This record gives sequence, C-alpha cells and structure tokens, in this order.
Amino acid sequence: MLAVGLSHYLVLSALLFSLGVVCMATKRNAIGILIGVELVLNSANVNLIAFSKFQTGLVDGQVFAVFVILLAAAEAALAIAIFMNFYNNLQTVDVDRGDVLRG
Amino acid sequence: MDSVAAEQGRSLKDHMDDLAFYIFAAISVASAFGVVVSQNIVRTALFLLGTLGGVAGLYFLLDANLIAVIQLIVYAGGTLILIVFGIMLTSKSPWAEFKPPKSQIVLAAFVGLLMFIGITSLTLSGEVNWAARATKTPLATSPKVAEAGEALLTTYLVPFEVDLTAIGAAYLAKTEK
Amino acid sequence: MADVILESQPDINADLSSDQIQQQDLQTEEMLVNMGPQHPATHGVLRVVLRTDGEMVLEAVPHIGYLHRCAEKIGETVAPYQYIPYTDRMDYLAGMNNNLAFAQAVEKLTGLESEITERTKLIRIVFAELNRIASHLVSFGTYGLDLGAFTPFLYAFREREYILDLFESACGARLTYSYITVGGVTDDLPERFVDITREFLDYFEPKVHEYNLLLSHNHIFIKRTANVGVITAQEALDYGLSGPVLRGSGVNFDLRKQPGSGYEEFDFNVPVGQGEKGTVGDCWDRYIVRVSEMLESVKIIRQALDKLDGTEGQETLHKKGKTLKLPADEIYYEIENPRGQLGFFVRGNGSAIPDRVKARGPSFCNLCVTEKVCEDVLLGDVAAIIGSIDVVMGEVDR
Amino acid sequence: MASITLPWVQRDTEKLSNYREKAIRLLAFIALAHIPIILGAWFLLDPLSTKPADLQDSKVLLVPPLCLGSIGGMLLFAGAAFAIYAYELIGRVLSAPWVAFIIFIGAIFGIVIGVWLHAEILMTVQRDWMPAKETSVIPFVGIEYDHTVQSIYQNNLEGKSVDFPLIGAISIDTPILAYLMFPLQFPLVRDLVAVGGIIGFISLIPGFGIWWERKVAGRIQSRMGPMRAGGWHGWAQSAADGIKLAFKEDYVPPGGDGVLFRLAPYITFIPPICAFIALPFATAWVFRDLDVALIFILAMLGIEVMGVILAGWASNNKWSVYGAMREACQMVSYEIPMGMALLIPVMTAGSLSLTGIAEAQSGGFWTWFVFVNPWCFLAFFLYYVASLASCKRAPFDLPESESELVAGFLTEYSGFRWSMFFFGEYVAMYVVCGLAAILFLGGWMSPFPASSAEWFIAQANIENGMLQTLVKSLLAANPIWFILKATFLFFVQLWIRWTLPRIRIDQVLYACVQVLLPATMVVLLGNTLWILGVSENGLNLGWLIAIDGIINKILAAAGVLTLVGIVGIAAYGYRNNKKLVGWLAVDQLPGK
Repeated sequence: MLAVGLSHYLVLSALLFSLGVVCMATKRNAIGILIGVELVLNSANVNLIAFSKFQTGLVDGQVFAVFVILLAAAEAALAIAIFMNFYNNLQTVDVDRGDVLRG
Repeated sequence: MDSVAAEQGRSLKDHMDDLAFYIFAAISVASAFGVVVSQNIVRTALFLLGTLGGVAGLYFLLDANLIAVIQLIVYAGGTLILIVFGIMLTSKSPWAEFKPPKSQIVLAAFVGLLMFIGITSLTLSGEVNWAARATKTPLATSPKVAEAGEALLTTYLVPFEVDLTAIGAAYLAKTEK
Repeated sequence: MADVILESQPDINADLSSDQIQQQDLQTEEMLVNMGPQHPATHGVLRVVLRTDGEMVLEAVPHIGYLHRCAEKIGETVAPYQYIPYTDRMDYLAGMNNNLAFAQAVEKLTGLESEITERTKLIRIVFAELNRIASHLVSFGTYGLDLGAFTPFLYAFREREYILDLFESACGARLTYSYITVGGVTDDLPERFVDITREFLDYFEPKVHEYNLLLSHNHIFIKRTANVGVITAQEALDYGLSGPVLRGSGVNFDLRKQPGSGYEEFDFNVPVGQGEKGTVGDCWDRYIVRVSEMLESVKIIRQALDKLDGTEGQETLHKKGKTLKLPADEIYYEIENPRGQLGFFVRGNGSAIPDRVKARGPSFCNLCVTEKVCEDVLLGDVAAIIGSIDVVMGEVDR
Repeated sequence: MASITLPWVQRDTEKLSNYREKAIRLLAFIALAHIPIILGAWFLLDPLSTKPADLQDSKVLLVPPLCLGSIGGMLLFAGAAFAIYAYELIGRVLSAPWVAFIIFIGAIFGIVIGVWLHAEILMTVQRDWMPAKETSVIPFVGIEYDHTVQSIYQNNLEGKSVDFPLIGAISIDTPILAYLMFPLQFPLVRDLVAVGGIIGFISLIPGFGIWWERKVAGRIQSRMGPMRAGGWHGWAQSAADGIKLAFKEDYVPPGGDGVLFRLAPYITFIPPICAFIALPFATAWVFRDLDVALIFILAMLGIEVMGVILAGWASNNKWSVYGAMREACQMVSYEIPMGMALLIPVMTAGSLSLTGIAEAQSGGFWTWFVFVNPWCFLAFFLYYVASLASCKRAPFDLPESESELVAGFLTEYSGFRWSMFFFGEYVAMYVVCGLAAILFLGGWMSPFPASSAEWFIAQANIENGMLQTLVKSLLAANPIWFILKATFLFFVQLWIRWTLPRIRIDQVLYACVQVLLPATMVVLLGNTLWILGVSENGLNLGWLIAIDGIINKILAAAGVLTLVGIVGIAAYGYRNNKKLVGWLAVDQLPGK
C-alpha cells in the first residue's frame, strides 16, 4: 500500500473542490448551491490541516480551520435567511427564477 | 530506494493509518460524488453528512482532534440541520427537483475535470511543488488542543473576535427582517 | 430555461403586498391533519380535522358518526324494560346513570314513580354516585394521559376497580350493568354491601388529596391547562353545555340541586370553577370541578348509606315494570349524568312499545364547543381541550 | 415459566429430528477436524523449547493465534453439537427459574469481570510491554509489583512461578500464560477486545434499561411490570421483545422515500454507540482517551438528530413530520445550554479530557464538582434538564408524544427498525447520564478519599494481598462506581418520566431560551469569577476561600441528606407496601 503523504491529501482536497464547484454549477436549487459551497470549504480545510500536519507542525492551520468552520456556519445561517426571503417572494428556490431585481 | 527504506521503518500502526486514510477518503469522495449526482435535495444533504463525517475522520488521522470534533458538532450537528431546515421550509414537496439542461451538466463536468487536473498538476509537479517540500512522513509533534485554544485566545484573538462578531451580525441581520 | 416547467409557477406580480411580506417572517403553508378516528388522544373514534399552520391549530372541526348504532331507533321497537341494556351502551363509563335517566323518564310517564320504595331510591342514588366517581376517575386518569402523565391513569383505574367490584357484587356486570331498571333495581343489595362501600369510601377519600398532590397542583400540569381552552360563562350557556364543563365556566347549575331530583335531603356542595390557577373556565377549572365532585359524591353516598340502614326489607323491584303499557302521552326527563344533563324524551301510544325515544346526550352537546375553543391554539392544547371536555363517543354517536 | 417451544419444532418433529442428527454429525465432524490443526500447530511451535527471542520470527508469530483460534473453534463447534444433541435437557435446566436467574446475574457479572480483567491486562501490556521495567504500578489500584508483563512472559516461558497482583503466585510448567498474553501486544488485538467489551456493554444497556424502565414504571404505578418471560421478574422480557420485533413485518410506507426510511434508524443508532469510543469507565477503561472526548460525545449526540429528521421526512406522514420538526428544534436549541453547562466542570478541573476531569474529583465525595461550589451545583441541574431534553425523555418527549402526535417520527416504523430507534435512545440516555456522573459526581471515584483505603487496611489489619487489592479498588476508584452513579442518574430519568406530565412545545422552547440559556450564562460567569477568586494563581481572596469551604460542606451535607432521604423513602415504601397501596386489601374486596 502506498504510504500516505501530503500529496494524497492535496489530491483529495482538489477532488472535493472540483466536485463542489460542479455541484455549484449544476444545482439549480439554491440550497444545493449552498451545499456545494460547503464542499469547497471542506476541501480548503483539508488542505489547511494537512499542511499544518506535514509542513509546519504549528497550530496555525488548525486555527484557520476553526475560523473557516465558524464562518461557514454563519454563512449558512445568512444564506438560509436569504433563501427564505427568496422563497417568500417567488415561492421557489430555483435560482434561475431570481432574475428579477425587486424584493 | 528512499521509499523502500521508509516502507521498512513503518510499523503496523502506520499501515493501519494508511488504510484508514483510504477508507475515509473513499467515504468523503463517494459522498461528495453523491452530492453532485443526486437530484433529490434531501438526499443531497444526507450525502453531505457522509462527506463531513469522512473529512472529520481525516482530521482525526491528521491529529487535529479539535478540528474533527468542531467539524462534527458545528457542521454536522448545526449547519447541516440548518440546511435541512431550509430544505423543509422551502420545498413545497419533498421531491422538488429542478433539472438543469444536459448541456450545462456536461459543461460543468468538463470545467470541474479541468479544474481538478489543473489544481493537481499545480500542487504535485508544477512550480509550487508543495508535496516535494513537505516532510515525507508526518511530523512527530502535532499541536495539542490546549495549544490551539491558547493560540485562539492570544495570537489570533482579534480574528477570533471578528469571527464571533460575524456570527452575531448574521443573527442580527436575521432578526431585523 | 425553457426545459424547466414548474407545475405551479406563481405569478411574481401577484397581489402579495410588501406589508404582508414584512409581517411574516416566512410564508408558511396550512396543512390539514386528521386527528383520529384512530388517535390516542381522542378518547374513542372522534375524528377532528385540524387546519394547522406549523404547531398552531387554526381550526379544529370534530367529525362524528363512527360509532353509530341506531340506539334511538331501537328504542322504538322494544319495550322500555328491554331498552335498559341499550342505554348502558350509550355512555359506557356511566351505565348506572343512563339506566337511571331512562327508567325515571318511563316511570314518570306511566305514573309508576309514586310506587317506588324509599330503599329503591336510596340504592339508585348510591349507585349513581358511585358510578359518577368511577366515571370521573376515568376522566381524571385519561386527562393525565392526554398530557403525558401515565401514572395517575393507573391509580385512577386501581380505584375504579374497587367500584366495579362493588357493582359486580350487586348485579354481576362490570361495565354494562342494566341494574337500575324500570320499576326499581333488578336485585336487592348483597350482604355486607353497605359496610364494604363505607370501607371503600374511607379508603378513597384521602386518595383524592394524593391525586391533587400528584397531578392537580403539579406545576407542569397547571402550565398545560391553566388559561388554555377558556370557555366563558356566557359562551357555555350559549352552547348549551352542561355538567362539569358548564360548572367549570363558573355557572352554578346542577340538576341534583333542582327540586324533584331526589337529592333534596342530601347535604352537598356544587363545585364551581373559580379560576384558581388562571382564567375562569379554563381546562384546569373543568378538571378540578370533576376532582371535587368525586369528594361531593363521597359525601352523598355516606348520607345515603346511613339512611339505607333503616330501610331493610323494603321491596326493590316493582312487578309492574316488566309489563308496562305506555300512555299516549310524552315526557322529557333529565338527570345529572357525570358528563352533564342526560335527558330522555319518550312518547307512548298506549302499547308497550314507545312511539319515539330520543336522548339528549351531554357529551354530544358539549362536543360542539370544540370548534369554538380550539381556535388558534397549539397542537398540544387540542389534546388538553378535548380531554377536559371529556366526551364519550358511545354516547355522542349513540 | 412456560417452556419455549419453537413453532417449527411443533410442526414437523420427525423430519426435524433427521435434520438434527445431520446437524450434530456435521458440527461434530468440523470440531474433530480442528484437532489435527491444533496438533500440527503445536508441533510446529514446539513451545517448550521456544525462547522469547525466537518470537520475532514471523512463523512463530502466526502459530499461537492459529492454535488458540483452532481450540476456540473446536470448543465452539463441539458445544453447538452438544447443544443440539441435548437441547431438551438444556431447555429443562434453563426453564428452572433459579437457573435462569443465576445465568442472568452470572452474565452481568461475567461481562463486568471480563471487561475489568481485559482492561487490567490491556493497561498493563500497554504500559509495560515495550519498556522492560523492574517495578510497575497498577494504575488506580495503586499496587506496586515487580513483574512486568515482559518478565511474566519470560518467566512463564522458562517455567518459573509467576506472582500475580490479583491472584497470587502461580507456577505453571507450560507457558500457557505467555501464549495467552501474546496477542495482546498488538494494538489491533487490544482494540478488537475493547470493541468486543464495549459492544457487549452497549447491548446490555437497552435490554436492561427497557426491562428496568418497565419494572420501575410498574412499581410506581402499583403494579408488577413484566413478570412472565424468563421466570424471575420477567428478566428476559427485553430479549423476548427483541425476538418478537425482529420477526415483525418490515413495513416501508409507500409514497415515502424508501431508501431514507431504511437508512434513518442507522443514523440515529450509530452515533450514540460511537460516543462510547470516548466515554471512559475508568482511567484505563476507555477505548480511546481523546483529549476532546467531551466535545466528541456532544457532537455524536447532536448527529443523532439527523436520523430522526430523516425518519420523519421519509415516512410520508404528517405526524412524523411534526415529530421530526419538534425534535430538530428541541435538540438544536438544547444543545447550547447543555454544552455551556458542561463547560463549567471543564473550567473547574482545567482539563477537557474526561479522565482528567474525573481525577480532579478523587478526594472524597465533597470534592465532587456537584458539591464543590454553588455554581457547579446549579450547573449539574441545568445540565440534567438539558440532557433530558436532548434524549427526548419526559417531560420533553415531544417528538414522540403519543397523545398529540400518535407516535411522532416513529409512527410509520415497526419491527426491527423501530427497535433500533429505541436502542439508540437508551444508549444515548446512558451516555448523558455517564457524562453527568463523570463531570459532576466524580466518575469512577468512590465517595471516600483515596487515602481511606490504606487507613482501612491498617485498621482492619488485612494482610492478604487479594483482599487488600479488593479493598483498595472498592474504596479508591473502580468502574463499578461509575456504573452505579450513571445507573442511578438513569433511574432518575425513569422516575421523572413516570411522574411528570409533558411540556408543551412553546414551553419547551421558552424553558430553553428564556430560562436555561440565561441561567447557564450566569452560572458560567459566576463560576469563572469564583474560580478566579479562589484559586491560588488567581486573586486568592481569603474571605472567598472561607465561604467556599463552608458552602462546599453545606452542599455536600445536602447531597448526603438527599441520598439518605431517597433511600429512606424507598425503604419505608418497601416495608409498608401494603399500607401505601391502601388497607383495602385485595382479599377484602366486595362480593368475594
């Protein structure tokens, strides 16, 4: 079995990132797009932690990952609030319907 | 030659860790793939749970216990529930499916593939050869929880406070509506 | 995108004013939920259709008729003496009271009333009041069950068992007694009945205070019932409510206190809702009225038992009851059932079989207030309100 | 006790007796087939001449597991053959109530002792295998002994007598012990043993918990509870229920999402089990002593909600959706006060590791965090209320409230999937109770200070080594104490459930947001300042330290009085059970 090193984590992270981007691009449900964003954030976190483990050995990577997770939670709360308003106005969360510039 | 020597120096535990990496990586990638492919939004959220769990397992492997449990408690226990709430509140029927056109899917897949190849080639063999610069084996000393907590409250106190403020702002923005 | 067509694409220029949007945090959908006919909190086969918005119940419409057995129509084909068992099956928790109401109605119609002995009247009162206790025990227990307290239910049934044992000793049946019948009671009291009943009352009276400690004055219970499902006195009168539901709203009206009820010589109080924990006429008031009535019934039974001692040897069943010819006349007579006023309308035509039998059931009349009370309450309150109205579906559907 | 007759046995006895013989023959043949393997392995190893140094050889490495495995397999198959051969006899013996009772008790003690021994061995091997030290201390028992596992192993191989800390000196000619201990040096083997122990304990919890809940409910409601299955007070009721549920129809509602419906029970039932990864039973009795064990367990309890939401969502039933939404908002909101209440003992102990927190409370029951200062005292109750809500136990059992929502998210579930939800619920109950026991009630520490054991030994003049060990482990620290405390808190949950009515949903959220959350915040702040004032590194205020001491004594006394009161009331009830039910005894009933 191949010994796992930093490159493995980087490839995994790239894979998650690409899948997240594809998810954002293909989903038309607003919440699906939010889920894609979460995937991308996760891939970034994997990178941070892997670098912290393999390259610096310092705590910085973990601290940044904490920030990312906390901000992701705040962002999800905001996004859901926006989607609620979107849904209130348009009765759907299909983002392609959101091309009207009025509340 | 080097790798052979490294192989010989590895204990059973290291092999088990490698196996665990592949298992967790498979779980997270397969779930992420499910997130992309699934048309049912509730199942998408469920697949996201799989990805989050797999990635949390990877954090455990990387000795980042604090991040792993924060991932589980904040992401899987909080954000994901919020997302499911959002799904339940915004979909008239649970099977609300909005299918994008085929051309979009193909385009997105192509862009995604391109992106993956680009990032991978960049990180592995490009100008910025991160992997080559990194230590071959994980560093023996990995930061403990106490260190992370101390860093959060000393070196990174200001960003931490700002982060909390952002959450507070999100809350305030919600209540003003 | 042209290839995506939503079935119900709303018009974005629809008449949804911005005020409305700002008022509502989120547009929610109303949902129709069927509570029953098979639902643990509806005490039988009541079906309540709830129009809900999340946990709020905007409207609750009771639907009945799942237990209809033509009880009134059967009354037009059998003699009054034969009809007594059918009355048992109406309000199956208070069979004795149902028997009593119909028997007294027929006796009043035929003039047999004057020939009923004193002992018979006392026995009837003892059994009616014992059955009131049994019925209120079930009501008390299931009300706890509706609010999630399982234990009072089993305590109540433990006590009810003793009463049922007493009934069994007198008539052999534990649910459908047919004991009080036209012309008296089917049998005289068994041996030691009076002593055992006294024993039971001595045992039972302190238990009520225990129940008050366990349930009535429990903080959570009060939070769940006080100020919930308020029926004002005027509303109660308007809806024609009766029994504990009426008295819980603060109206002091009990048929037993009316002249001609047979209770003139007994000393007892009529518990009335005081709004002790909340508003007058809330669920807690209706509940506590029932609990207090059990104690009043104990008082009545004690007095009746004392009087029974002096009436040994009197006839308890008049022979005429079985071969009664109903005059071509009509009568409406009602008594105080555990759930309210139970009235029977009987019209004879000179033969043994009545022309028309009609019952005025308290559960049926009390149930109609559900729709009024269950407006804008929480889902959990619906169970509390229906439980506090205490309907028996056997009598609602008849 | 009705003897258990299987339906297919009744149906076609003759045909089956044929199958029975075939099965016996097959099993006996497989059992006999193991013998050559064992003998071959034995000769291959030549145990009497093997030296420890040879054990590095990979061939020798593989043989003892093979040998042991073959012996185990032989015993298993032979046992199965015997069981089939003599099933009537076994059934007759089992049907005697006292035998059943002994097996029941024996199983419980067997598992406890087995896990205990395993933990002792595991701990010792972990500490002593690699470094060959001359003296060693058994942790939390506190005995010093001069034989590390390495030396035990070597001596045993050489046929010398071995002095064991618990059993005494044993002289064995063949190095059986060495081979028994051999696999334990591999972490994987140790982990597998630990997993076996944990899964064994976890599977006992719901079975015991459901039976006990029904007995407690019965006693509270002046009835007996289950009395039939098994013979002695219906001890086998849970097993009988489980078998019944497993055979029930596996109904999946049409119109719902079948895949999610099938998946949801697993998502509810796996996280509470995962919580046991980090939940210590004693210092060495933990699968992984995570430094973030507390948050890990909280996270696991939080993920459980996802399964409930999916169950409600996939059931295609409005009542289920109600239950799921109630569960979601209840859990998400109660996690905050629960987590904040848990921060208080963490802060008091200055450690996030559960082992560290428990060891900070080892100086007698007055040093338990529930008594240590008023803020912790309040925090205990705040945590307990929040944990009731997070386990959806009464009075917070709104997600499955039967009088409002039929059965909430469980409405459409039946059979085995339904029982999995209950499995998860009872395990989660035990986890939160165990957490409370560790964080507030001293975990596995006995109520007496650690020095009391030595005092007692000196006073009672105990010279026997085994007895000394026993006394020390009982008076100092023992997993039994943890299990006792957690089980007591578990009992309080049952007690509350069968006493209180249910709260309404708006009151549930009010209680969380308006009462518990501000209260935990105040308590957290108060505790911070209190510790700052009391601690030597902080302000070190003399007057506060004096008050702290007095309040500590008062709270400890109050705790003792509460316990004495509970025991006293229970004893009174037991002695006067006829009176409490009423003096109108059953034989005096009217008409009888």
